[in-house]
Amino acid sequence: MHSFFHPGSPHANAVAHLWWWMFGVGGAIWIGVTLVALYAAFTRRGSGDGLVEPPAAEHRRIERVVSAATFVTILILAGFLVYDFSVGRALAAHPQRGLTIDVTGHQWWWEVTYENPDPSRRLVTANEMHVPVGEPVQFTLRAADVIHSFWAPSLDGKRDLIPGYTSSFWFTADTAGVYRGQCAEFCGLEHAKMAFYIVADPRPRFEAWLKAASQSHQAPADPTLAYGERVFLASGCATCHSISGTQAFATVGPNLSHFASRSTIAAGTLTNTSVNLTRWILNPQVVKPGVGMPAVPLDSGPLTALVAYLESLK
Amino acid sequence: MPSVARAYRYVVVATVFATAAACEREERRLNEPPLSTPGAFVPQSPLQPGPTLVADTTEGPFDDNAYGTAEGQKLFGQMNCSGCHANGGGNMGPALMDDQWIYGSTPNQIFASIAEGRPNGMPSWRYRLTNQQIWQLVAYVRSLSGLTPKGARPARDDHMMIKPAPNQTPNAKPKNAGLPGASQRP
Amino acid sequence: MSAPRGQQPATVTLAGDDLARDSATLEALWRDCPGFWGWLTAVDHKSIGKRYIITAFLMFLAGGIEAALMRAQLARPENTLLGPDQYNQIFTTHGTTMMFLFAVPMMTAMGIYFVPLMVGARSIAFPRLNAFGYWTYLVGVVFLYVCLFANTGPDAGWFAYTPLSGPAYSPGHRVDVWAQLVTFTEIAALAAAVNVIVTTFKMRAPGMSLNRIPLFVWAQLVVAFMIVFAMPAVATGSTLMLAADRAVNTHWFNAAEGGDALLWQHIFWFFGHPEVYIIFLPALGFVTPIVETFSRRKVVGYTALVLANITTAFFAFGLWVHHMFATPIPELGQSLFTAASMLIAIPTGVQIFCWIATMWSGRLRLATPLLFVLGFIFTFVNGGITGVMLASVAFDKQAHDTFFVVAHLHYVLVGGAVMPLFGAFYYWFPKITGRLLGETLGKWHFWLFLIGVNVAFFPMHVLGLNGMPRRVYTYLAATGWGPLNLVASLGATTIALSVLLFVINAVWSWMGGAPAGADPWGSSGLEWAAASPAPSYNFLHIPVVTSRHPLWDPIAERPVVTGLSTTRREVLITTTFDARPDSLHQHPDASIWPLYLALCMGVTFIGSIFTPYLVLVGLALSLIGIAGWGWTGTRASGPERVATPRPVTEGL
Amino acid sequence: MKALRTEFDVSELPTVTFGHRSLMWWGTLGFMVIEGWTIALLVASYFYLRQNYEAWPPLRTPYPRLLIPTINLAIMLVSFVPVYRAAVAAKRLDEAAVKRWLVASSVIALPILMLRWWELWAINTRWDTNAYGSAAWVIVGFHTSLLLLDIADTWGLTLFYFLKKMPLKAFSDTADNSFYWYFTVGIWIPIYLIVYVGPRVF
Repeated sequence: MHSFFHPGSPHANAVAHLWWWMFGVGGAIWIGVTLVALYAAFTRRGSGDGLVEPPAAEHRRIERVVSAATFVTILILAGFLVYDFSVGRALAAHPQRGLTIDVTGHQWWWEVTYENPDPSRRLVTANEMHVPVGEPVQFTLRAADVIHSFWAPSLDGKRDLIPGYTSSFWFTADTAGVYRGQCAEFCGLEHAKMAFYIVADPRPRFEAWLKAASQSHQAPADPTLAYGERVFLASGCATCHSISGTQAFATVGPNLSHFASRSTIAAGTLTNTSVNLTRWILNPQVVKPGVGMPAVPLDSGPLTALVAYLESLK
Repeated sequence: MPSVARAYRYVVVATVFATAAACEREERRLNEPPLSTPGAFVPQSPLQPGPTLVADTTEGPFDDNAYGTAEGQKLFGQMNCSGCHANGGGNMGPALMDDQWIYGSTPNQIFASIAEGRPNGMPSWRYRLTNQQIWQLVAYVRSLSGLTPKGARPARDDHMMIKPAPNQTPNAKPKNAGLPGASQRP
Repeated sequence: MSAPRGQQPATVTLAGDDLARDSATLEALWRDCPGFWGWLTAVDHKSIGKRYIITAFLMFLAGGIEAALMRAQLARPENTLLGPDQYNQIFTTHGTTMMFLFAVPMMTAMGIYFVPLMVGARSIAFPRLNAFGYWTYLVGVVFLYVCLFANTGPDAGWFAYTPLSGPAYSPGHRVDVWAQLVTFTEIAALAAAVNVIVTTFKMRAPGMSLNRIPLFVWAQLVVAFMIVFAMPAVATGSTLMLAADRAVNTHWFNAAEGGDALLWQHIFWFFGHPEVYIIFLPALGFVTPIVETFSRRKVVGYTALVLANITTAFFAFGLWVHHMFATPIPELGQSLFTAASMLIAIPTGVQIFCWIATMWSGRLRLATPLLFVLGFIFTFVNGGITGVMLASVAFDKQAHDTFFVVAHLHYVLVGGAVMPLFGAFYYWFPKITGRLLGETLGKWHFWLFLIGVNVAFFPMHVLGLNGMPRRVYTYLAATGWGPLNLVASLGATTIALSVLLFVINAVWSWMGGAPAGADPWGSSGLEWAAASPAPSYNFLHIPVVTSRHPLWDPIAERPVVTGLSTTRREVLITTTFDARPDSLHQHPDASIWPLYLALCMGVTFIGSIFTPYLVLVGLALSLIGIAGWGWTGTRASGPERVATPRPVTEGL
Repeated sequence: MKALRTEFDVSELPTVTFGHRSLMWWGTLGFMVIEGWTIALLVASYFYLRQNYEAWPPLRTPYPRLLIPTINLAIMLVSFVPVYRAAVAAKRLDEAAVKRWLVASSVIALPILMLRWWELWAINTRWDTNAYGSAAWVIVGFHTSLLLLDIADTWGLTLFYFLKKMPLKAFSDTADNSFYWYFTVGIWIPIYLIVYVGPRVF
């Protein structure tokens, strides 16, 4: 779901209501003004060069009509203003601090961190975040390079991520589901391909995901997977990516622990299938020109093993 | 009037040149076949004595490309080159901003230093970075000491300033200390 | 001295041949030199204005072509017509062209051409400054487009947000090109603004007191003041801050060294929002005379319209933060800007109501100019209403930086500025060329344009609310944005077609359209008292104004000013408020220095991108220019009379 | 066409006017407003950046030096005298006096211009050290460009007076030149206080 018209949270709902009101009233005004103008245009036609000098009385009447119209405009605007302020206050109220998720915008992907008092259980992932349904979730937003903007239309308005600033906002997802979001502030070459997903689950399922996601991997027993892991560590992947429980702990690119549990590759650009992954590794620049990831020219043997390994990281 | 016509012709010619230069400098080479390693760099036999000697070339593929050099600048930070080279100032590793070059200052020699690694701690990046990335690093490293065209050098970096921006450093003539260039080899 | 009040002044009986002789003398005195050299040295505000209008219109076509390319790219999901690199250059150039190279210059150009005619002056206040402004603008135009074709087109957006536009994330000279281009257009706009202000204040025809100034001129005057206070902001931001950050490593926007990325947004939008009204108010100035002329009736609520202009200008400077609602700034501040953003709808509403009332109580002739005014009302009101929606912080956080905003701003600017502009073209084309534009083609142009605009931009509202962000070079099929984008692209094609019709119409009519007399529409403004096309000296005799609608005055003999020199370019200076004749001023002859100085500016600013030495060279060269300018300026041909301390016409 | 009636015969109106009655005065005023507004925006940005620091000037950044700027400020204030006298003489149409005082103004402009170089370095922090340095340099630098323009104007005018027979209306130009000088020096006083004295205060 990725639309202002399908609100999935009280915030989005309130804003949608506000807008529908403005849409109704505004639309009426638009049609009204147009009709009046058209009526004047098609009934008051005539030829002849003489000037029209309406008598003083009629002129005063016309001026009264204009002032009345102005007055009505002011009333309507005042109405909008009051309604908007009330909505604004409702949205500004901060709840008791719930779950907090740190989001950092990179060119062109989202780094997601679930803080935990126990550092070993601190969870780092990318481009896909899970939240519990019906609970306020707080987001802390930072930017690593340029300005990005965090926006999931079905859940809430957008917030800019600005270098040197830390901004935060919160919402409560009241319907379970997968919500799509996308960077809304122009951030360079691949601004168009910088999406993310917010998965809203009932508490138990969320807990289960959190538990699974904060576990670090054991060395795979299966020889193919083991080979794949060696390829990952040897052929440069580990220079930028990290996988918990292995020697790879670089932070240049997205964290790939539990990569297989994500639904997309490259910030929502490709669905996460082994075919797409192969394509992506061989030449990312075709899929997402300008992305930081270089082409990794591997032979079919190591490549399949690597893909198998990555797809095994549930 | 003929004089005006001639003036126009000069303008056109100048524009063409500007265009050519600018294209070289401004290109974003996003999706091109991976660049090769310099011919002389690929070891001919396992029995090669001493450090690899590399044929001199005057220019690396990204030397006059602003975008490539900037990518090199990013890699320099991401690969933590500063850990030893301290933003080019030199610390555990040699300084990169001065005109002293232990293993030579030509693109191929720097490529070799990065790709193969060097004694006393410089690791080999051959299997960590693609040739394209190494060439971008070469361009950046050369820009630090003013060996690349000024127009393509990166300006201020959005971090604490430990060094002057490359586009502020004067064009330099390297003293190729240590390793002799291929030209002087017997 | 001027005739004292009360005593009945003499009627000058001018035989035809006297008139012919006088006009010949004046023509010889005021016209630009002939030939190529004459073209380079022209200072006549009409030649300059005409060039400005034509150049700006060519820029409109260029920007349109870029728009067409973008629509072609977005017509279907994951299209590969343009790569991200090309797309970013093109959308940046589109925005920059339309805002800096089409809209503002076009509006100021209309002022440069018509304000002197409408206030009944022989010329504009500072003819050489005026020419200098045009040449500077032309240098900017050429510069941007040469760079675009050299693959050095700016690619950080027409808003160039830091740090993306900063040295660390925009390597090369692309953004430098943008920063310097802005400087050029901003110098040109300021030159035009000062000219319009002084012309309106000091060169109005006798009797044209403040409460008799035509609404077109009021709009231009208000906008000139807005330019004076808005343009320095963008100059400061782009030249003194962004360019400095990129060239000499200052830290205005570098958070790591105490700089601030938001500072740019404040500075830019403090210019950027008034910019919208700088484009839009002159268009409202076009509407009033068209409505008056084609409903055969004086406009309802002259005073209200003037006050609306002025209040709009004031509010316009209090809105900029509503472009920054998504940034971390205090809630309270935001609500204040919400209120201001909604308030500004009131004066605009008043103006719309006044025009409708005028038409309602008039006798309408549905000629093309009036059609465009009706199209303007239909399209612009929509844009105004979405504007009020966007003033709401809560909703803006949803719509900001989406295609909803794209739709809104095009409804406002195309509907609110381009539609009246086309109307103005049809209305004033005779005054510029002496020939009428074709009516039939005009009607086709109008209907196609109206349909095209709405088909192209209305779907974008829905796209934005369905989550499509701005400035994306492509989108995935899964998003379901495909169909509406296709519709929008079809609409864009229709617009292109209609504009093509207009170009054909204009060229064809200029060649051999029906000749128009001095006053083809039976209008009320002073400009129609001059012949069409207006002669280089504008008026044989400076008219004396006795009402707001001089040409509609039911008077037997038209009062005029006599005694202006026929041997030197002499203009009449009047008092600022009630426009009494005060003194005479000798205007400069044709001069090459404006062009020379503009080229020096080019060397200085373009050179600054590459090396500081070129800046020094440019400055040195411009010193010569300033000297030459001053030398030719301090000259008096004919007798000089020094003013006594008290104004001569105090007795009046 | 309609018959014409002479309402005004303006052939005897003056051609040389001073102050708000002359076009050039209005033009000068216009550019003063533009330049003054630009400086106002720069100063606003200076204080906006100041919020990003606890200390001002920032840590390990020295105070600006006061000696040279103060001396130069004094000279600038003194320069009001010849410039003002030139304007007065111009309004009295006294060409000899105008020449005298224009020369005086041109001469006193020289040390101002030369001291400005050291004045820039008296900021005591390079423009590329931090945002504070950038702001200070750009403000003083922009004012320097105004100063250059004005001095060039004065020198040019003086030169013309000795090179050719100047028309009466050149007196009006002289008055406007002084008018612009008041602005250039006047606007420097707040800049001096903010950039050089300010850091010691806030």
